[in-house]
Amino acid sequence: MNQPYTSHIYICESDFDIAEQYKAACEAAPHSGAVVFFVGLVRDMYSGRDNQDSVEYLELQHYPVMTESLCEEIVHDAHQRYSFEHVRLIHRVGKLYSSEQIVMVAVASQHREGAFLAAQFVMDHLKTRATFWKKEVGTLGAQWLGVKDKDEIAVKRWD
Amino acid sequence: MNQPYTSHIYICESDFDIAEQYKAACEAAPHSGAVVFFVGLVRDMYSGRDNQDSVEYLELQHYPVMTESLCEEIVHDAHQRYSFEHVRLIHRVGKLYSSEQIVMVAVASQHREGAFLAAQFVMDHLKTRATFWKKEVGTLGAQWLGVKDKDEIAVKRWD
Amino acid sequence: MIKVLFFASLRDAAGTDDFTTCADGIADVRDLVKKMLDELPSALGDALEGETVMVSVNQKYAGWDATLNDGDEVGLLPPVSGG
Amino acid sequence: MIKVLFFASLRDAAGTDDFTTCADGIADVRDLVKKMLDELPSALGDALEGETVMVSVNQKYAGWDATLNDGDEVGLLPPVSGG
Repeated sequence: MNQPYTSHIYICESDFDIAEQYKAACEAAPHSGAVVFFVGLVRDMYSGRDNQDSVEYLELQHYPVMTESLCEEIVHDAHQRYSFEHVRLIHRVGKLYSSEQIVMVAVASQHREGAFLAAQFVMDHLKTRATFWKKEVGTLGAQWLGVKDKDEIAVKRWD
Repeated sequence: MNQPYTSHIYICESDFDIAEQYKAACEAAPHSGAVVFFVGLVRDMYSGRDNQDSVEYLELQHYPVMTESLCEEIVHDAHQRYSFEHVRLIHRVGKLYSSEQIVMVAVASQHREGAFLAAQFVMDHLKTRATFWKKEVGTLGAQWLGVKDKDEIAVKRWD
Repeated sequence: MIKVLFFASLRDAAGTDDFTTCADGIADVRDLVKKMLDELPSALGDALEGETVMVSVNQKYAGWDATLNDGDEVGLLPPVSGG
Repeated sequence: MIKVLFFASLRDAAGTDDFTTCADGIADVRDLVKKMLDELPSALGDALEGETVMVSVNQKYAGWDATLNDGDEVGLLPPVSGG
Protein backbone atom coordinates (compact mmCIF):
# COMPACT_ATOMS: atom_id res chain seq x y z
CA MET A 1 0.00 0.00 0.00
CA ASN A 2 1.48 3.34 -1.03
CA GLN A 3 1.93 6.16 1.48
CA PRO A 4 -0.65 8.95 1.22
CA TYR A 5 0.17 11.92 -0.97
CA THR A 6 -0.81 15.53 -1.33
CA SER A 7 -1.33 17.39 -4.57
CA HIS A 8 -1.67 20.89 -5.88
CA ILE A 9 -3.50 21.17 -9.22
CA TYR A 10 -4.01 24.56 -10.73
CA ILE A 11 -5.23 25.81 -14.11
CA CYS A 12 -4.72 29.48 -14.74
CA GLU A 13 -3.81 32.19 -17.24
CA SER A 14 -0.97 33.60 -15.17
CA ASP A 15 2.61 32.39 -15.38
CA PHE A 16 4.22 30.23 -12.69
CA ASP A 17 7.60 30.57 -11.04
CA ILE A 18 9.80 27.45 -10.99
CA ALA A 19 11.76 28.50 -7.90
CA GLU A 20 8.53 29.02 -5.93
CA GLN A 21 7.10 25.74 -7.16
CA TYR A 22 10.27 23.84 -6.31
CA LYS A 23 10.30 25.34 -2.80
CA ALA A 24 6.63 24.46 -2.32
CA ALA A 25 7.27 20.88 -3.50
CA CYS A 26 10.17 20.42 -1.06
CA GLU A 27 8.16 21.85 1.81
CA ALA A 28 5.18 19.63 1.04
CA ALA A 29 7.41 16.54 0.89
CA PRO A 30 9.92 16.78 3.73
CA HIS A 31 10.90 13.09 3.53
CA SER A 32 11.53 13.03 -0.20
CA GLY A 33 14.99 12.42 -1.58
CA ALA A 34 14.05 13.01 -5.21
CA VAL A 35 12.22 15.77 -7.02
CA VAL A 36 11.46 15.51 -10.74
CA PHE A 37 10.23 18.56 -12.64
CA PHE A 38 8.87 18.69 -16.14
CA VAL A 39 8.24 22.02 -17.83
CA GLY A 40 6.65 22.31 -21.26
CA LEU A 41 7.33 25.49 -23.25
CA VAL A 42 5.78 27.03 -26.35
CA ARG A 43 7.94 26.10 -29.34
CA ASP A 44 8.31 28.47 -32.25
CA MET A 45 7.70 25.71 -34.79
CA TYR A 46 4.38 24.30 -35.93
CA SER A 47 3.59 20.90 -34.51
CA GLY A 48 4.91 18.14 -36.79
CA ARG A 49 6.75 20.53 -39.09
CA ASP A 50 10.45 21.30 -39.10
CA ASN A 51 10.55 24.20 -41.51
CA GLN A 52 10.74 27.98 -41.65
CA ASP A 53 7.13 28.58 -40.70
CA SER A 54 6.88 29.93 -37.22
CA VAL A 55 4.23 29.99 -34.52
CA GLU A 56 3.61 33.38 -32.99
CA TYR A 57 1.41 32.24 -30.14
CA LEU A 58 -0.81 29.45 -28.85
CA GLU A 59 -4.39 29.85 -27.76
CA LEU A 60 -5.13 27.36 -24.96
CA GLN A 61 -8.71 26.53 -24.05
CA HIS A 62 -10.02 24.09 -21.44
CA TYR A 63 -13.25 22.82 -19.91
CA PRO A 64 -13.33 24.27 -16.37
CA VAL A 65 -14.26 21.82 -13.57
CA MET A 66 -13.94 18.81 -15.88
CA THR A 67 -10.24 19.49 -16.51
CA GLU A 68 -9.45 19.85 -12.80
CA SER A 69 -11.31 16.66 -12.02
CA LEU A 70 -9.50 14.75 -14.81
CA CYS A 71 -6.16 16.01 -13.52
CA GLU A 72 -7.01 14.81 -9.99
CA GLU A 73 -7.95 11.46 -11.49
CA ILE A 74 -4.68 11.18 -13.46
CA VAL A 75 -2.61 11.99 -10.36
CA HIS A 76 -4.63 9.46 -8.38
CA ASP A 77 -4.04 6.80 -11.06
CA ALA A 78 -0.30 7.59 -11.02
CA HIS A 79 -0.27 7.04 -7.25
CA GLN A 80 -1.94 3.63 -7.63
CA ARG A 81 1.24 2.59 -9.46
CA TYR A 82 4.06 4.73 -8.09
CA SER A 83 4.96 5.87 -4.64
CA PHE A 84 5.30 9.62 -4.12
CA GLU A 85 4.70 12.17 -1.41
CA HIS A 86 3.57 15.18 -3.40
CA VAL A 87 2.59 16.24 -6.91
CA ARG A 88 2.16 19.73 -8.33
CA LEU A 89 0.47 20.19 -11.68
CA ILE A 90 0.03 23.62 -13.21
CA HIS A 91 -1.36 24.18 -16.69
CA ARG A 92 -1.82 27.57 -18.25
CA VAL A 93 -4.61 28.60 -20.61
CA GLY A 94 -5.19 31.69 -22.78
CA LYS A 95 -2.72 33.28 -25.19
CA LEU A 96 0.83 32.00 -24.80
CA TYR A 97 3.72 33.30 -26.88
CA SER A 98 6.80 31.47 -28.14
CA SER A 99 9.06 30.20 -25.32
CA GLU A 100 6.49 30.91 -22.58
CA GLN A 101 5.81 28.18 -20.01
CA ILE A 102 2.69 26.09 -20.69
CA VAL A 103 2.67 23.26 -18.18
CA MET A 104 4.59 22.02 -15.16
CA VAL A 105 4.50 18.69 -13.37
CA ALA A 106 6.60 18.24 -10.25
CA VAL A 107 6.78 14.98 -8.31
CA ALA A 108 8.54 14.58 -4.96
CA SER A 109 9.26 11.04 -3.89
CA GLN A 110 11.52 9.06 -1.59
CA HIS A 111 13.30 7.52 -4.57
CA ARG A 112 13.99 8.73 -8.08
CA GLU A 113 12.34 5.90 -10.01
CA GLY A 114 8.87 6.68 -8.65
CA ALA A 115 9.32 10.39 -9.24
CA PHE A 116 10.43 9.95 -12.87
CA LEU A 117 7.73 7.41 -13.71
CA ALA A 118 4.92 9.32 -12.03
CA ALA A 119 5.87 12.54 -13.83
CA GLN A 120 5.91 10.71 -17.19
CA PHE A 121 2.63 8.94 -16.42
CA VAL A 122 0.96 12.25 -15.57
CA MET A 123 2.27 13.99 -18.70
CA ASP A 124 1.30 11.14 -21.05
CA HIS A 125 -2.23 10.98 -19.67
CA LEU A 126 -2.60 14.74 -19.51
CA LYS A 127 -1.84 14.90 -23.23
CA THR A 128 -4.42 12.31 -24.19
CA ARG A 129 -7.16 12.60 -21.56
CA ALA A 130 -7.32 16.08 -20.01
CA THR A 131 -9.73 18.53 -21.67
CA PHE A 132 -7.30 21.11 -23.01
CA TRP A 133 -7.19 22.35 -26.60
CA LYS A 134 -4.38 24.16 -28.30
CA LYS A 135 -4.55 26.42 -31.36
CA GLU A 136 -1.33 27.36 -33.11
CA VAL A 137 -1.35 30.84 -34.65
CA GLY A 138 1.50 32.00 -36.89
CA THR A 139 2.76 32.36 -40.42
CA LEU A 140 0.66 29.39 -41.60
CA GLY A 141 -2.52 30.83 -40.10
CA ALA A 142 -4.46 29.34 -37.18
CA GLN A 143 -5.13 25.66 -36.55
CA TRP A 144 -6.50 23.64 -33.67
CA LEU A 145 -4.38 20.61 -32.80
CA GLY A 146 -5.65 17.14 -32.02
CA VAL A 147 -4.03 14.35 -30.04
CA LYS A 148 -0.71 13.54 -31.67
CA ASP A 149 -0.15 9.98 -32.87
CA LYS A 150 3.03 9.76 -30.83
CA ASP A 151 1.12 10.79 -27.68
CA GLU A 152 -1.47 8.09 -28.39
CA ILE A 153 1.38 5.62 -28.65
CA ALA A 154 3.19 6.97 -25.58
CA VAL A 155 0.15 6.56 -23.35
CA LYS A 156 -0.37 2.93 -24.41
CA ARG A 157 2.78 1.80 -22.59
CA TRP A 158 0.98 2.29 -19.25
CA ASP A 159 -1.85 -0.12 -20.17
CA MET B 1 22.01 11.71 -36.55
CA ASN B 2 21.19 13.69 -33.43
CA GLN B 3 21.54 17.47 -33.35
CA PRO B 4 24.61 18.72 -31.49
CA TYR B 5 24.27 19.53 -27.80
CA THR B 6 25.96 21.65 -25.19
CA SER B 7 26.59 20.67 -21.59
CA HIS B 8 27.54 22.20 -18.29
CA ILE B 9 29.11 19.77 -15.81
CA TYR B 10 30.18 21.05 -12.45
CA ILE B 11 31.35 19.40 -9.23
CA CYS B 12 31.57 21.69 -6.25
CA GLU B 13 31.05 22.12 -2.52
CA SER B 14 28.75 25.10 -2.85
CA ASP B 15 24.98 24.85 -3.23
CA PHE B 16 23.20 25.48 -6.52
CA ASP B 17 20.10 27.52 -7.24
CA ILE B 18 17.31 25.82 -9.18
CA ALA B 19 15.88 29.05 -10.59
CA GLU B 20 19.30 30.08 -11.95
CA GLN B 21 19.90 26.61 -13.38
CA TYR B 22 16.49 26.50 -15.01
CA LYS B 23 17.06 29.93 -16.57
CA ALA B 24 20.49 28.86 -17.83
CA ALA B 25 19.03 25.67 -19.32
CA CYS B 26 16.29 27.58 -21.18
CA GLU B 27 18.78 30.12 -22.50
CA ALA B 28 21.17 27.40 -23.67
CA ALA B 29 18.34 25.58 -25.46
CA PRO B 30 16.18 28.19 -27.17
CA HIS B 31 14.43 25.65 -29.43
CA SER B 32 13.50 23.21 -26.70
CA GLY B 33 9.90 22.57 -25.80
CA ALA B 34 10.63 20.36 -22.79
CA VAL B 35 12.84 20.72 -19.76
CA VAL B 36 13.22 17.87 -17.26
CA PHE B 37 14.90 18.49 -13.92
CA PHE B 38 15.97 15.93 -11.39
CA VAL B 39 17.14 17.04 -7.95
CA GLY B 40 18.47 14.59 -5.36
CA LEU B 41 18.29 15.65 -1.71
CA VAL B 42 19.87 14.33 1.48
CA ARG B 43 17.31 12.11 3.20
CA ASP B 44 17.19 11.92 6.98
CA MET B 45 17.02 8.12 6.94
CA TYR B 46 19.84 5.65 6.54
CA SER B 47 20.02 4.03 3.14
CA GLY B 48 17.96 0.83 3.04
CA ARG B 49 16.48 1.35 6.51
CA ASP B 50 13.04 2.64 7.33
CA ASN B 51 13.34 3.13 11.04
CA GLN B 52 13.92 5.75 13.72
CA ASP B 53 17.66 6.04 13.14
CA SER B 54 18.48 9.29 11.48
CA VAL B 55 21.29 10.59 9.33
CA GLU B 56 22.74 13.90 10.44
CA TYR B 57 24.88 14.54 7.40
CA LEU B 58 26.57 12.98 4.40
CA GLU B 59 30.24 13.24 3.58
CA LEU B 60 30.68 13.22 -0.21
CA GLN B 61 34.07 12.50 -1.74
CA HIS B 62 35.07 12.24 -5.40
CA TYR B 63 38.06 11.72 -7.67
CA PRO B 64 38.73 15.10 -9.30
CA VAL B 65 39.34 15.07 -13.07
CA MET B 66 38.22 11.44 -13.37
CA THR B 67 34.71 12.27 -12.15
CA GLU B 68 34.31 15.18 -14.56
CA SER B 69 35.54 13.06 -17.44
CA LEU B 70 33.16 10.20 -16.54
CA CYS B 71 30.26 12.66 -16.34
CA GLU B 72 31.12 14.00 -19.81
CA GLU B 73 31.21 10.42 -21.05
CA ILE B 74 27.82 9.59 -19.52
CA VAL B 75 26.23 12.68 -21.09
CA HIS B 76 27.82 11.80 -24.42
CA ASP B 77 26.46 8.23 -24.19
CA ALA B 78 22.99 9.61 -23.38
CA HIS B 79 23.16 11.75 -26.50
CA GLN B 80 24.03 8.74 -28.66
CA ARG B 81 20.57 7.43 -27.76
CA TYR B 82 18.38 10.45 -27.10
CA SER B 83 18.03 13.77 -28.79
CA PHE B 84 18.52 16.86 -26.61
CA GLU B 85 19.88 20.37 -26.96
CA HIS B 86 21.45 20.93 -23.54
CA VAL B 87 22.33 19.10 -20.33
CA ARG B 88 23.35 20.53 -16.97
CA LEU B 89 24.82 18.24 -14.33
CA ILE B 90 25.86 19.56 -10.94
CA HIS B 91 27.03 17.32 -8.13
CA ARG B 92 28.04 18.59 -4.72
CA VAL B 93 30.78 17.14 -2.53
CA GLY B 94 31.81 17.75 1.08
CA LYS B 95 29.55 17.76 4.14
CA LEU B 96 25.85 17.87 3.28
CA TYR B 97 23.14 17.97 5.92
CA SER B 98 19.67 16.47 5.87
CA SER B 99 17.41 17.95 3.13
CA GLU B 100 20.29 19.75 1.38
CA GLN B 101 20.60 19.41 -2.39
CA ILE B 102 23.15 16.82 -3.57
CA VAL B 103 22.78 16.51 -7.31
CA MET B 104 20.91 18.06 -10.20
CA VAL B 105 20.44 16.90 -13.77
CA ALA B 106 18.57 19.12 -16.20
CA VAL B 107 17.87 18.15 -19.79
CA ALA B 108 16.34 20.48 -22.38
CA SER B 109 15.00 18.85 -25.50
CA GLN B 110 12.56 19.47 -28.34
CA HIS B 111 10.26 16.75 -27.03
CA ARG B 112 9.56 15.39 -23.58
CA GLU B 113 10.41 11.73 -24.20
CA GLY B 114 14.06 12.47 -24.97
CA ALA B 115 14.37 14.80 -22.00
CA PHE B 116 12.90 12.27 -19.54
CA LEU B 117 14.93 9.35 -20.86
CA ALA B 118 18.20 11.24 -21.03
CA ALA B 119 17.79 12.50 -17.45
CA GLN B 120 17.10 8.95 -16.23
CA PHE B 121 19.98 7.54 -18.25
CA VAL B 122 22.38 10.11 -16.79
CA MET B 123 21.21 9.50 -13.20
CA ASP B 124 21.35 5.69 -13.49
CA HIS B 125 24.87 5.78 -14.90
CA LEU B 126 26.04 8.47 -12.51
CA LYS B 127 25.00 6.23 -9.60
CA THR B 128 26.90 3.22 -10.86
CA ARG B 129 29.85 4.62 -12.81
CA ALA B 130 30.86 8.11 -11.62
CA THR B 131 33.58 8.23 -8.96
CA PHE B 132 31.65 9.66 -6.03
CA TRP B 133 31.51 8.14 -2.56
CA LYS B 134 29.00 8.86 0.14
CA LYS B 135 29.39 8.36 3.88
CA GLU B 136 26.30 8.52 6.08
CA VAL B 137 26.91 9.95 9.55
CA GLY B 138 24.19 9.86 12.20
CA THR B 139 22.72 7.99 15.15
CA LEU B 140 24.05 4.66 13.83
CA GLY B 141 27.58 6.02 13.43
CA ALA B 142 29.41 6.52 10.14
CA GLN B 143 29.35 4.20 7.14
CA TRP B 144 30.52 4.42 3.54
CA LEU B 145 27.89 3.32 1.05
CA GLY B 146 28.47 1.10 -1.96
CA VAL B 147 26.46 0.81 -5.16
CA LYS B 148 22.91 -0.18 -4.23
CA ASP B 149 21.53 -3.39 -5.70
CA LYS B 150 18.57 -1.52 -7.09
CA ASP B 151 20.88 0.92 -8.86
CA GLU B 152 22.79 -2.00 -10.36
CA ILE B 153 19.47 -3.32 -11.61
CA ALA B 154 18.25 0.07 -12.81
CA VAL B 155 21.32 0.66 -14.97
CA LYS B 156 20.97 -2.74 -16.68
CA ARG B 157 17.82 -1.64 -18.51
CA TRP B 158 19.96 0.57 -20.77
CA ASP B 159 22.13 -2.33 -21.97
CA MET C 1 -33.17 22.53 -19.75
CA ILE C 2 -30.07 20.89 -21.13
CA LYS C 3 -26.94 22.91 -21.80
CA VAL C 4 -24.33 22.06 -24.44
CA LEU C 5 -20.79 23.45 -24.30
CA PHE C 6 -18.59 23.72 -27.39
CA PHE C 7 -14.80 23.70 -27.38
CA ALA C 8 -11.97 24.48 -29.77
CA SER C 9 -12.85 23.87 -33.44
CA LEU C 10 -16.46 23.07 -32.54
CA ARG C 11 -16.83 26.40 -30.75
CA ASP C 12 -15.51 28.18 -33.84
CA ALA C 13 -17.93 26.23 -36.06
CA ALA C 14 -20.89 26.84 -33.77
CA GLY C 15 -20.07 30.52 -33.55
CA THR C 16 -21.01 30.36 -29.87
CA ASP C 17 -19.72 28.92 -26.59
CA ASP C 18 -22.90 27.11 -25.66
CA PHE C 19 -26.45 26.17 -26.55
CA THR C 20 -29.38 25.60 -24.24
CA THR C 21 -32.54 23.72 -25.06
CA CYS C 22 -35.62 22.29 -23.41
CA ALA C 23 -35.17 18.67 -22.32
CA ASP C 24 -38.52 17.55 -23.78
CA GLY C 25 -38.19 14.73 -26.30
CA ILE C 26 -34.47 14.31 -25.67
CA ALA C 27 -33.55 10.80 -24.51
CA ASP C 28 -29.85 10.71 -25.26
CA VAL C 29 -26.92 12.69 -26.67
CA ARG C 30 -27.83 11.81 -30.27
CA ASP C 31 -31.31 13.32 -29.82
CA LEU C 32 -29.77 16.42 -28.34
CA VAL C 33 -27.31 16.89 -31.19
CA LYS C 34 -30.02 16.36 -33.80
CA LYS C 35 -32.17 19.06 -32.21
CA MET C 36 -29.21 21.37 -31.82
CA LEU C 37 -28.15 21.07 -35.46
CA ASP C 38 -31.60 22.33 -36.58
CA GLU C 39 -30.89 25.58 -34.84
CA LEU C 40 -27.13 26.13 -35.29
CA PRO C 41 -24.92 26.83 -38.35
CA SER C 42 -24.39 23.90 -40.73
CA ALA C 43 -20.64 24.37 -40.22
CA LEU C 44 -21.15 22.74 -36.80
CA GLY C 45 -22.69 19.67 -38.38
CA ASP C 46 -19.75 19.44 -40.79
CA ALA C 47 -17.29 19.80 -37.93
CA LEU C 48 -19.02 17.06 -35.95
CA GLU C 49 -18.78 14.73 -38.97
CA GLY C 50 -15.16 15.65 -39.60
CA GLU C 51 -13.48 14.48 -36.42
CA THR C 52 -13.73 12.03 -33.59
CA VAL C 53 -15.71 14.10 -31.15
CA MET C 54 -15.93 12.90 -27.56
CA VAL C 55 -18.85 13.60 -25.30
CA SER C 56 -19.12 14.47 -21.63
CA VAL C 57 -22.20 14.51 -19.43
CA ASN C 58 -21.93 16.57 -16.27
CA GLN C 59 -18.16 16.89 -16.69
CA LYS C 60 -17.51 13.17 -17.11
CA TYR C 61 -16.62 11.36 -20.32
CA ALA C 62 -19.72 9.58 -21.64
CA GLY C 63 -20.89 7.84 -24.81
CA TRP C 64 -22.98 9.22 -27.66
CA ASP C 65 -25.84 7.06 -26.42
CA ALA C 66 -25.68 8.35 -22.82
CA THR C 67 -29.18 9.10 -21.53
CA LEU C 68 -29.88 12.71 -20.60
CA ASN C 69 -32.02 14.33 -17.96
CA ASP C 70 -33.30 17.81 -17.36
CA GLY C 71 -30.48 19.93 -15.93
CA ASP C 72 -27.63 17.98 -17.52
CA GLU C 73 -24.59 19.70 -18.98
CA VAL C 74 -23.18 18.13 -22.14
CA GLY C 75 -19.72 18.85 -23.52
CA LEU C 76 -18.78 18.28 -27.16
CA LEU C 77 -15.06 17.66 -27.09
CA PRO C 78 -12.72 17.55 -30.11
CA PRO C 79 -9.52 15.52 -29.72
CA VAL C 80 -7.59 17.07 -26.83
CA SER C 81 -4.17 18.67 -27.19
CA GLY C 82 -2.98 19.95 -23.83
CA GLY C 83 0.42 19.73 -22.22
CA MET D 1 57.38 7.51 -9.68
CA ILE D 2 53.89 6.03 -9.48
CA LYS D 3 51.21 7.67 -7.36
CA VAL D 4 48.30 5.82 -5.77
CA LEU D 5 45.15 7.66 -4.65
CA PHE D 6 42.82 6.21 -2.01
CA PHE D 7 39.14 7.00 -1.72
CA ALA D 8 36.34 6.53 0.82
CA SER D 9 36.78 3.42 3.03
CA LEU D 10 40.21 2.72 1.51
CA ARG D 11 41.41 6.21 2.41
CA ASP D 12 40.23 5.64 5.99
CA ALA D 13 42.00 2.29 6.10
CA ALA D 14 45.22 3.65 4.57
CA GLY D 15 45.20 6.57 6.96
CA THR D 16 46.37 8.77 4.08
CA ASP D 17 45.05 10.20 0.80
CA ASP D 18 47.86 8.89 -1.36
CA PHE D 19 51.06 6.89 -1.62
CA THR D 20 53.98 7.42 -3.98
CA THR D 21 56.59 4.87 -4.90
CA CYS D 22 59.41 4.35 -7.34
CA ALA D 23 58.30 2.60 -10.55
CA ASP D 24 61.22 0.15 -10.50
CA GLY D 25 60.13 -3.49 -10.54
CA ILE D 26 56.46 -2.60 -10.97
CA ALA D 27 54.94 -4.11 -14.10
CA ASP D 28 51.23 -3.92 -13.30
CA VAL D 29 48.70 -2.86 -10.69
CA ARG D 30 49.10 -6.09 -8.71
CA ASP D 31 52.84 -5.44 -8.31
CA LEU D 32 52.11 -1.91 -7.17
CA VAL D 33 49.57 -3.01 -4.57
CA LYS D 34 51.89 -5.70 -3.25
CA LYS D 35 54.68 -3.17 -2.78
CA MET D 36 52.31 -0.64 -1.25
CA LEU D 37 50.93 -3.10 1.30
CA ASP D 38 54.44 -3.68 2.67
CA GLU D 39 54.57 -0.04 3.67
CA LEU D 40 51.00 0.83 4.69
CA PRO D 41 48.74 -0.29 7.59
CA SER D 42 47.44 -3.86 7.42
CA ALA D 43 43.92 -2.41 7.68
CA LEU D 44 44.34 -1.37 4.02
CA GLY D 45 45.08 -4.95 2.98
CA ASP D 46 41.97 -6.11 4.85
CA ALA D 47 39.88 -3.40 3.20
CA LEU D 48 41.16 -4.38 -0.27
CA GLU D 49 40.18 -8.01 0.44
CA GLY D 50 36.80 -7.01 1.81
CA GLU D 51 35.17 -5.37 -1.17
CA THR D 52 35.13 -5.25 -4.93
CA VAL D 53 37.71 -2.55 -5.50
CA MET D 54 37.96 -1.02 -8.95
CA VAL D 55 41.14 0.40 -10.38
CA SER D 56 41.88 3.43 -12.52
CA VAL D 57 45.05 4.29 -14.36
CA ASN D 58 45.49 7.96 -15.28
CA GLN D 59 41.83 8.69 -14.44
CA LYS D 60 40.40 5.89 -16.58
CA TYR D 61 38.90 2.63 -15.35
CA ALA D 62 41.43 -0.17 -15.83
CA GLY D 63 41.95 -3.78 -14.82
CA TRP D 64 44.06 -5.15 -11.95
CA ASP D 65 46.47 -6.47 -14.56
CA ALA D 66 46.88 -3.09 -16.32
CA THR D 67 50.55 -2.41 -17.06
CA LEU D 68 52.07 0.63 -15.37
CA ASN D 69 54.70 3.11 -16.41
CA ASP D 70 56.70 5.73 -14.61
CA GLY D 71 54.51 8.79 -13.99
CA ASP D 72 51.21 6.92 -13.89
CA GLU D 73 48.50 7.79 -11.39
CA VAL D 74 46.56 4.83 -10.01
CA GLY D 75 43.21 5.15 -8.22
CA LEU D 76 41.90 2.47 -5.86
CA LEU D 77 38.14 2.86 -6.01
CA PRO D 78 35.63 1.21 -3.67
CA PRO D 79 32.11 0.70 -5.07
CA VAL D 80 30.78 4.16 -5.99
CA SER D 81 27.74 5.76 -4.35
CA GLY D 82 27.12 9.18 -5.84
CA GLY D 83 23.87 10.82 -6.90
